[in-house]
Amino acid sequence: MNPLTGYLLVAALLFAIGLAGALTRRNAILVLIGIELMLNAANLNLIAFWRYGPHPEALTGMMFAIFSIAVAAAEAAVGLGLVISIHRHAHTTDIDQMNRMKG
Amino acid sequence: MIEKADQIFVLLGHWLVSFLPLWLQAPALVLLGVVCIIVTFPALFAITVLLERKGLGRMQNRYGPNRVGPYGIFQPVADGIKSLTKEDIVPFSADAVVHFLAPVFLVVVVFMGYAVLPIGRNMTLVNMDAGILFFFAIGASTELSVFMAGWSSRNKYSLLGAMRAVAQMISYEVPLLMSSLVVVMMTGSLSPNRIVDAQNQYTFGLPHWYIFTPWGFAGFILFAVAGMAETNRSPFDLPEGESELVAGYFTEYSGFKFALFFLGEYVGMMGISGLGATLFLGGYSAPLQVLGFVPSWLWFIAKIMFAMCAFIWVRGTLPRLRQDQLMNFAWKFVLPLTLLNLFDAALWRFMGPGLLRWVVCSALLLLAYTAMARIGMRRERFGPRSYRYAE
Amino acid sequence: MSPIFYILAALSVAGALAAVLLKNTVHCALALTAAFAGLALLFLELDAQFAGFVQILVYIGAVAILVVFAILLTRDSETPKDTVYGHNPIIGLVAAAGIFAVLAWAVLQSAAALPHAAASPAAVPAVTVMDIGNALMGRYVLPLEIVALLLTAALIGAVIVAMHEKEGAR
Amino acid sequence: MQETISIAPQLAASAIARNLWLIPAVPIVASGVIAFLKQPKRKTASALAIGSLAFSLLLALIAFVHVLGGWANGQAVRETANFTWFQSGASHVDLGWVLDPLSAVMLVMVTFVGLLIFIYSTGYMAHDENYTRFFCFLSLFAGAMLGVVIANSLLLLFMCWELVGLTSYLLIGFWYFKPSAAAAAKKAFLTTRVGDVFFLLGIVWLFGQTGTLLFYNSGTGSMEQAALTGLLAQPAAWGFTAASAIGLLIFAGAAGKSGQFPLHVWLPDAMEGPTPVSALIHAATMVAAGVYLIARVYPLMQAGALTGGTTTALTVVTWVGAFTALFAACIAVAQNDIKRILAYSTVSQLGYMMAGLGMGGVAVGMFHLITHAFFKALLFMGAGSVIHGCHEEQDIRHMGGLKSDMPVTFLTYAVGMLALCGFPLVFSGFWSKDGILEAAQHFSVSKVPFYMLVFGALLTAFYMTRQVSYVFFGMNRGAKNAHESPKSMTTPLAILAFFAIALGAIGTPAWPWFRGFLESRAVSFAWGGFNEPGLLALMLTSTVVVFLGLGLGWGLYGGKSPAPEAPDVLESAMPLPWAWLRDRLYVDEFYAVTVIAFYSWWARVADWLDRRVWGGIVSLVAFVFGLWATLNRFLDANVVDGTFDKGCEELYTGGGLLARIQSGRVQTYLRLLALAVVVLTILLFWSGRV
Repeated sequence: MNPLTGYLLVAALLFAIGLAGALTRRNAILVLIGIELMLNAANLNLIAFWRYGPHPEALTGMMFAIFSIAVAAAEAAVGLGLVISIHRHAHTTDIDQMNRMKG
Repeated sequence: MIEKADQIFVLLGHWLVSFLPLWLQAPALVLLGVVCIIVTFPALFAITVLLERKGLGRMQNRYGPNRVGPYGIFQPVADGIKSLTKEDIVPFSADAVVHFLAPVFLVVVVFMGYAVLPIGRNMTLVNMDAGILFFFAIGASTELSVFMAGWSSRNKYSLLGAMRAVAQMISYEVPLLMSSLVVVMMTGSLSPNRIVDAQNQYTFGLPHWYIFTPWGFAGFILFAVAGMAETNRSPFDLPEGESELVAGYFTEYSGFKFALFFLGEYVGMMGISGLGATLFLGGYSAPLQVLGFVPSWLWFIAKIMFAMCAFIWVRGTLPRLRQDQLMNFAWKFVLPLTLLNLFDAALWRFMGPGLLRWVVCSALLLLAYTAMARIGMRRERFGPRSYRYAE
Repeated sequence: MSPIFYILAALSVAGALAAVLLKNTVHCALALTAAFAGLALLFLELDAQFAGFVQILVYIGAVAILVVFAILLTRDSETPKDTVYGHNPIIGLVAAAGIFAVLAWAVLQSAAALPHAAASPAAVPAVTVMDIGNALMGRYVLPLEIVALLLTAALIGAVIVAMHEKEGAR
Repeated sequence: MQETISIAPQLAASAIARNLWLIPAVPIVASGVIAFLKQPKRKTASALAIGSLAFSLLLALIAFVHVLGGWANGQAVRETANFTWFQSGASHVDLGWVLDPLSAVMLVMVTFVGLLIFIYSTGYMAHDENYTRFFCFLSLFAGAMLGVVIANSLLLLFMCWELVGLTSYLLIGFWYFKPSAAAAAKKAFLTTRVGDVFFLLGIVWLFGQTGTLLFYNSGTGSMEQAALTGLLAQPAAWGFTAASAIGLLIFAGAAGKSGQFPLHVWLPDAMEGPTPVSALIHAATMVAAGVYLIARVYPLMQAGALTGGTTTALTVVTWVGAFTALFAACIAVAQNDIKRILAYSTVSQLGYMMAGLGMGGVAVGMFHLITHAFFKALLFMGAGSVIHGCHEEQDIRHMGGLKSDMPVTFLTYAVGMLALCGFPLVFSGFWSKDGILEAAQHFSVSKVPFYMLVFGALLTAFYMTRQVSYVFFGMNRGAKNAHESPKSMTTPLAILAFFAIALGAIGTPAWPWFRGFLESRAVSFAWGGFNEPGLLALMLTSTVVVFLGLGLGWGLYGGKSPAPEAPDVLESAMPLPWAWLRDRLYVDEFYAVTVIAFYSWWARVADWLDRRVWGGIVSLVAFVFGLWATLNRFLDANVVDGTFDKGCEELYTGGGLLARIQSGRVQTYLRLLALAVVVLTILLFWSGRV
């Protein structure tokens, strides 16, 4: 089994764990944590493909990962900002109670 | 001879390692380097502590510790023994795991920082291409340990102190990075060795240290200020503000963990000053060409000790800043100046040799400094005191 | 498959699992940082040095702290009273398992087609920061500018969103 | 003996010709004014009526003198004044009036007799409270009659003809509160209307053929040679030429108005009206209108006749005239109402005129018309004063011995009776009837009409003596205090009596002035006129016939005045035919059985048709539409709305389902997303693989 599949499997596992966290946890912040994990899994995938891909010198994989990290950081910041403001208004971070957008 | 003196440790290392099988030599060498660092820098820590207490005493017109050994020389030993033997109390409600992990994580992280610093000529533990980046990455994770400490002790004061510390460290990390960025931009590389080599030339005996350039000098000042804030020292030592928060985030620590925190703090200080030396003061290069004979690592340690004295000196003189002043100072004064400094360096870079660029760059910086100070830092009128009761 | 890979993989997976399953949110956050560290080391393992350090600097340095801050500010630090999991979590788990099964199956199916590892280890030149800088300034200057814009916007947005309303709750 | 009238070129219309329209206009305007007068304004009403008619008489005399003048210096006067009534596209309809000997004579006769009757009716109607309304109708009638006379266009003639019909209806039904009067008026109006329908058909046909309705229009008139030749060339149905067919149609109209055989039934019933009305309408004017119409249209009727020969139209006229004369005379014998006897005698005399026209030409017919107008008006007014005197008693069996009570009436009535019977030499009736008989003698088609007319003359003398003896001789069987009528009634009687005698002079064979005048030929007095072959013999026979009638009458009824209830002498002699005659030969009943029955049947059929068939169709259509509407509603409600509502419901429930998914819980969304990805990728791979 060549290393790439290994990395891909680990990335998939991480992604699944992150997804499970996002889908099951009640606390908004933990959902964000889940999302961060999923993003990281994606970055791992990127770099794995870059490393074992046909054109490592093209740096695309790594570049992509770096940009993705930057964006993920921004996303995390905004997400947590939102959670905090929701908390200030609704005094809760429990996702189930944040259903003001109910149809 | 001079060469030998300079490279004494390198040769010693190689010699020791040569006994080992070939494939093992490389790791062994690294291991050896780690041991050396772990030994020397705590020793320096002990000296600095003593120096600090004696210096502060002198500054406050009193003798420092002079009971233990002649002129209190063995005071650090006494402290060490005291912290080792003291009972390590862990509050009941504290989160044991995190409580224990915090100091350990701090010390580990801080020491990892040294892997990158070029202590002497080809005496950098890991000659990494993105050394500076590694150092800052590691530096960034110290905040986490501070937070772990503060939170795990389940103590309102420690939590408050941790929050303040983390906030302060985060807000000063950016200026720290930006000021060091100037040097990286000018030398064109992130690796400390390249930076030191870039500063290692001498004209008429004077070294090409970056500190002797307008942007370099400004960068150094800003780096120093950010460094102090980063290590919660001197005017920025709000987290341990004895008067209000007892001991800040390590209130609940006692015994050896407390010592570890103390160690972590001072080693962090030395790391920051080492980096400062590498970036602005030419790392292990001699101040004067003439003094070239002195081994490189000596110069490095001398610069670190000089920085330590500066820390102690600043601690003794400047009063503590209030939290909002601290924040304002960071975001509204230091950060803009560093950005301007970047611009200034660029200007310097493209104006070619000659006096003109000296005048322009320094004028620009001075002007910016006075303008910012005049406008930004004007003392606000004290509004009526407003009380906000906890919800 | 080098042993180091296994160790690091185990570390990051364990960290991730802990981050998801632990009861105390702060512990989750810390577990998360462990997972981030594991991933950073994996990156280094994949010779993506710059990416690894950026990962450490950004995630462990900033995001973890941010998460912890958020936890503290929203007073979630106490262990929650009732179940940690949301509304019937099984579906979530099932969905996640489904996704993992599909991904794994896809990866295993296409294992043969992937470029063989043997050929490439030597080919990877030491990627120096210089190359990355050139790439950033050359080929990826547009994404760089966009990310810069994005970050500023996120910065301002986050501040505004979380800013404490002066004239009371609007 | 008939010569075609030479049509002299019209001179430029003289002044009197141009304002000829004033003659009918003045009485009509007078009637309009009277119509607005209030009922008590009796004096002004009668003054207006009489004044307007006097003015018309004056104008008529001027016109007569003008024509006489023209005739005197040798050229036939025919002046027309035409104008275009309205123009529609290419065709235009012209109206106009004409002044020629025929119309001049009629004008004078109508205005003069009308004036006398107006004066007479002031006395007669004195007690009636609707006096003003009576005079309004009278002057309207006079105006309409004068309009008919002067009309140069068949259309204008027809319009005045209808106006005359209307006024006759109004006058007959004057005492509308009497049901019999109202019924009689309606009957008169309807029967004349039947005739008018044919008349209108004739007009339209004529207009269709000749393109104009003007009689004389400087060469292009319908009665002038150009149009006539066109009409002759046109073949009509059943072998008639267009000319004769149109002539017959017009004759049908005339028959209706003049009470000829099939359409005479309304005339005896018209006696319901006041006596001056009967006198005016049924003696002098209205009935004369029919004869005047035939005279006016004579060139058309006569077109195509070989010299001395006759056309089919004229033969038809002759036969109808002769038969009506005989028929009416027989019925008159068995009547007991004084006015009804006179009515039948009028019908029979009209038959004589038609026969005269048919056989002898315009002059013969017209001369008898003029003389008859005078003595018949005299007889009717005499009867009126008798009725007035006997306090509205009309049945002759309740009268008798009035000779001494009403001497003037008796004398004038006797003169009238003798003129009517045709007492030889002295009275005008003799000469005019003699002319007709002479024409009948020479009638080429057959001798029968001659014998019918002679027998008619016998019967006329007989029933007139019967009537006179019943009324004036014998004992007085009715009310005792019969009184003589006032001056205003007796003077017109005297005047008319004088004319009944005097008029004979202008028509004698010795001095045929009237024929000359009409045909604008020079006339000179010559006894030679009498030695025409067979003329003297004819005069002898007619005198014998008259004396025979008188003798028989006096023999059976003279001075006997039987009791009112007693059966008539003739009735006891021949009861069955007497009963037939008394019941007017069941003509009315016959009509009732046939025409009216047919009409009522036809009405019922039409009603049934309308109600069942049309109604049925309409209700069917309604039903179909109703069905369609309900179907529509059903479709609309169930299909369209149904589907729409069902669709909405589905959407709603679907929406509900989907809404439940939007539970606001972020994680549900994520889970769905994940599941979708899983499913999608499986599908992708599965499809990819396959």
